[in-house]
Amino acid sequence: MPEMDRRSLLKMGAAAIAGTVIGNGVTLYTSPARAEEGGGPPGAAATNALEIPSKGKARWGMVIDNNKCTAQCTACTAACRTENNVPLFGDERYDGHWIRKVTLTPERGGPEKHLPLLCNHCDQPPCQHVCPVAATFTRHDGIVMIDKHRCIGCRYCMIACPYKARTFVFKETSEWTNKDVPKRAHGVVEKCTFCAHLIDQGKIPACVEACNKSGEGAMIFGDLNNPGSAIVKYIRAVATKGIREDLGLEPKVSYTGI
Amino acid sequence: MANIKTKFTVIEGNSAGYWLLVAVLGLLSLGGFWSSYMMFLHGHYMTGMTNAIPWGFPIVMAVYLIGLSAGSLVLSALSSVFGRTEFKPLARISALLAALLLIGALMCIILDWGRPDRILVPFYSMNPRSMFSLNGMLYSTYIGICFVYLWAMFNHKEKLVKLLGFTAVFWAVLVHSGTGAIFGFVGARELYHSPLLPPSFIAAALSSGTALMILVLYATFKFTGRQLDDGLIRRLGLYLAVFIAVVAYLVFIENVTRSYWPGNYAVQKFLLLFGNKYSLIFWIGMIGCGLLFPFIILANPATGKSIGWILVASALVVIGVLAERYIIVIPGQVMPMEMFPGYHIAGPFQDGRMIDYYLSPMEILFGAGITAFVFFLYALSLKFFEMTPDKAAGESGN
Amino acid sequence: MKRPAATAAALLALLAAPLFYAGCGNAKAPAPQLTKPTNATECVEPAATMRANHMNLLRHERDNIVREGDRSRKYRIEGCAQCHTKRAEFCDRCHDYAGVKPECFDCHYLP
Amino acid sequence: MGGLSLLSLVYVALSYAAAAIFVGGLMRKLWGYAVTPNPLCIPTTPSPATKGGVVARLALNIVAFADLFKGNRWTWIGGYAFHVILIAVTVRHLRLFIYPVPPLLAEIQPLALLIAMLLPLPLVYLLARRKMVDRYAWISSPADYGVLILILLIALSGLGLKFVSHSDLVGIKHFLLGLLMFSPVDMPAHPAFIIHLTLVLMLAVYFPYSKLVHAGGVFFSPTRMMVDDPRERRHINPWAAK
Repeated sequence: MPEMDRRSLLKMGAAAIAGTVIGNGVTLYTSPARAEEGGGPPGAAATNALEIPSKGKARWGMVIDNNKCTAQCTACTAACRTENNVPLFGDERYDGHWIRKVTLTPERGGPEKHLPLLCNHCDQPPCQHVCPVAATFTRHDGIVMIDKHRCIGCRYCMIACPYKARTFVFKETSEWTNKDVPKRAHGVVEKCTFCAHLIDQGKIPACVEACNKSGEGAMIFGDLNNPGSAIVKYIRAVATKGIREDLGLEPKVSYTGI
Repeated sequence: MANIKTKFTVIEGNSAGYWLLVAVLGLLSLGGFWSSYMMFLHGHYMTGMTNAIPWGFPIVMAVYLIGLSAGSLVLSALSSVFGRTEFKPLARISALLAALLLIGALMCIILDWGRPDRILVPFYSMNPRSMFSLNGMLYSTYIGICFVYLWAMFNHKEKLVKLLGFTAVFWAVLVHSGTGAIFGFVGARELYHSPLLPPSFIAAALSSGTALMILVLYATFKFTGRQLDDGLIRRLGLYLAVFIAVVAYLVFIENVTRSYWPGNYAVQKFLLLFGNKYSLIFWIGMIGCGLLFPFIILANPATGKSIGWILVASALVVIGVLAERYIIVIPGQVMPMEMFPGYHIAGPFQDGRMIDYYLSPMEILFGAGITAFVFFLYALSLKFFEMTPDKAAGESGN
Repeated sequence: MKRPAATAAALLALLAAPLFYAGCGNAKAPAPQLTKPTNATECVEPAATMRANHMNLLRHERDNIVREGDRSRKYRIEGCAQCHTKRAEFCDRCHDYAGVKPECFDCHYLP
Repeated sequence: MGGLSLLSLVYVALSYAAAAIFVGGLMRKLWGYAVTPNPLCIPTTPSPATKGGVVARLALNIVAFADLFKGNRWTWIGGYAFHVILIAVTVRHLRLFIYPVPPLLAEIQPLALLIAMLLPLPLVYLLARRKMVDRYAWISSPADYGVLILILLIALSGLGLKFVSHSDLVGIKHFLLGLLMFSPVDMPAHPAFIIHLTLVLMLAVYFPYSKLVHAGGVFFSPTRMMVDDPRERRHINPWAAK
């Protein structure tokens, strides 16, 4: 199929860009996990296949080792845009962001940190709490999703989300980059789905796949309920922290090194 | 309590001035509908809203109109519930205005949706935990109560009027607490999260509603050449002064609470001192026009008794409360959310920066259009229904 | 009423206008012409059911797909595309005929 | 029409019969109004003194139901809402009778649906008005209720077709176009559609004999149609003038 060719081509392009980055990338800290496992990136242990437990048993989560994440690498964001048709209008006021790279500069001085931000798929999602029409819901596997067939575009969820994880479709978007996945009409709110359509097929999210393949291997995705999964092993070995855990929303995305 | 018979009639409504007013209001409302249709057709990039400021002027207007509505209705109910018969002449006008203003507010909210064509979705898929859907129910029942209340007044069902008047006051308090809760219950944003928002919404509703009622009453009576007792306006002015004081107290407490905690210095500095245009709107619009100047005017014996000055104070309050609504809705979004304490954050999604909100012509037309539509319906209702008393006189006048 | 006969004639003409518009019975009633798929002879349900109910089937199943993540469902818009490869020669024909504008294709890709 | 099923044959015949009765009956009724002599000049005062004024008043009556508005506002609200919603219902149905569908007509369907689906509300209101207000209950005959109930049933069966049991819309349009072009085709044998169509045909047959002819009668009402100028111009009865 021609669209498949285009997709793999895009991914190859992303890989080529990331390849040059790896050469210049400076790893500021040695990750404890890396030391423990003898230098092999823990993310690489994960294959692109997922073990899908029976319904209601899984609780998908993500750990991002931002010691590995470098400034220039955009593998995850590019892969996400391609996979999910996330629109880029060239106007930062309206661009959609399902996953975005940010730079953290410590106010008291020190090295900069780079990390991707995405929907944290909270166990207690305030966006779902405030949605008047129950368009936002939590799937049986813990993924917080928006039913765009039902969203009325009131944008209350964007007000309630403390992570700025949601964007509104301000304009009509252009063509599909991935025709297997729907794009969206203007007037609805959208956000990261953990690539639920891929998970249902037993694949890992596009950003994680891209990070493993052409990025730094900084993202680990897996089942938080499965004690044998790479992500649970990692969390047990390394101190991780969610963003704004003080709000008590119990995010399923956590970071090391912030 | 002496039963004062008030005769309600329709207004003449045949003068060129009346038809000019109706035509101007009608055209403005068409402009409002056009702008909302454009937003629906092309998307919200036509407005000043962005991904960082998802709620713009339409929400400000919705909250503002709800406030005016609740205030008007409470005044209307004063006559039936608390037996203040001197307010009976206002009962119909203010109940009508309350219903129309809430219809306007509901239109502001719904036409501001990204998908107003999905108006039926809330009827079959509803999340009862959402403050928005709870308010939706409160608003629609409130409009219903207003109309039944009007019907009861028209048909002189005194017992029902009393019961409905009581229900209406209770409901207006609920409606306003609910509206405040839309913002106050959001834990993610420092400038929203406050249990004081519901009561301060009620207080601001009463002050702005009373002020609007003074202006509308005066205008209605003046234009139709009817006799309006000065005592009534003065009494309303007195109420207005009391309501302003309550608002001022709540605003004071809220800001002092926030300012006292060192962790909030950055937020409060932004809002009160260095937020440039927002501080300006806060001090001149909200505090100056909404609270300080009108209170000085009303409390000063020299000006507080003068009808002209009371009208000036009312106009100031009506503007000032709009500024207050703006200050509640907008700066809470402009202020960046603190995701990583101790770090400065930079990223492609306008991260870590103050995002300015610019009022677009589209939104101004939208807000003005819906407001005009409310008064368009008001002007027509006065012509067709026996809303307006022959004369409105206070106790002394009878 | 000055000229009742003329008025009656005018009213009659007004009522009969659709008939003239339709060509006075000389033509057959137009019906949409569909290009049938070549890779299959039967749809997932009998054609009559699909004609009347395809939108309900899709709408019902989309909740299962979106909310439960159950992508094995029988009725999926992606499933339609496997046989009906040209939207303009199948879906659009009837939708245009009946003046129906579905929103599906704003987001879902169907060639 | 050899290839038609029995059901379609029956309904094609019924449809043409109903259309003939509807048009013929209405013509006869209006013809009767038209030729009935007006022996006296009886405009109700105040009435417009010029022809233009009469036209303006008639227009206001048709567009806004002005006389009913002046007479009884509560009845006006129900009646006016009903007729405005009827316009939306017409817009919803017009696409089934016109081929090809004009783009604008297709574009406004969702909006028209939102309005059209409110049709039962004013009908229930008008029914309740007749039943619950003593004065109206006194003067209401079974026919008054009957016609409201009939229209309510049509509305409900139509909404049922839209929201509960969907029928083959393309088949319906094909059938209707066939009727219009006198080359009938089979109708979709869908119970909800058969019920809806039957009720509509009943209304069409009953219409010319009901008070619903007020739609045409408004043009023939002497007190409304006459110019208030008996002093300026002598009124001569058409048959007396001969």
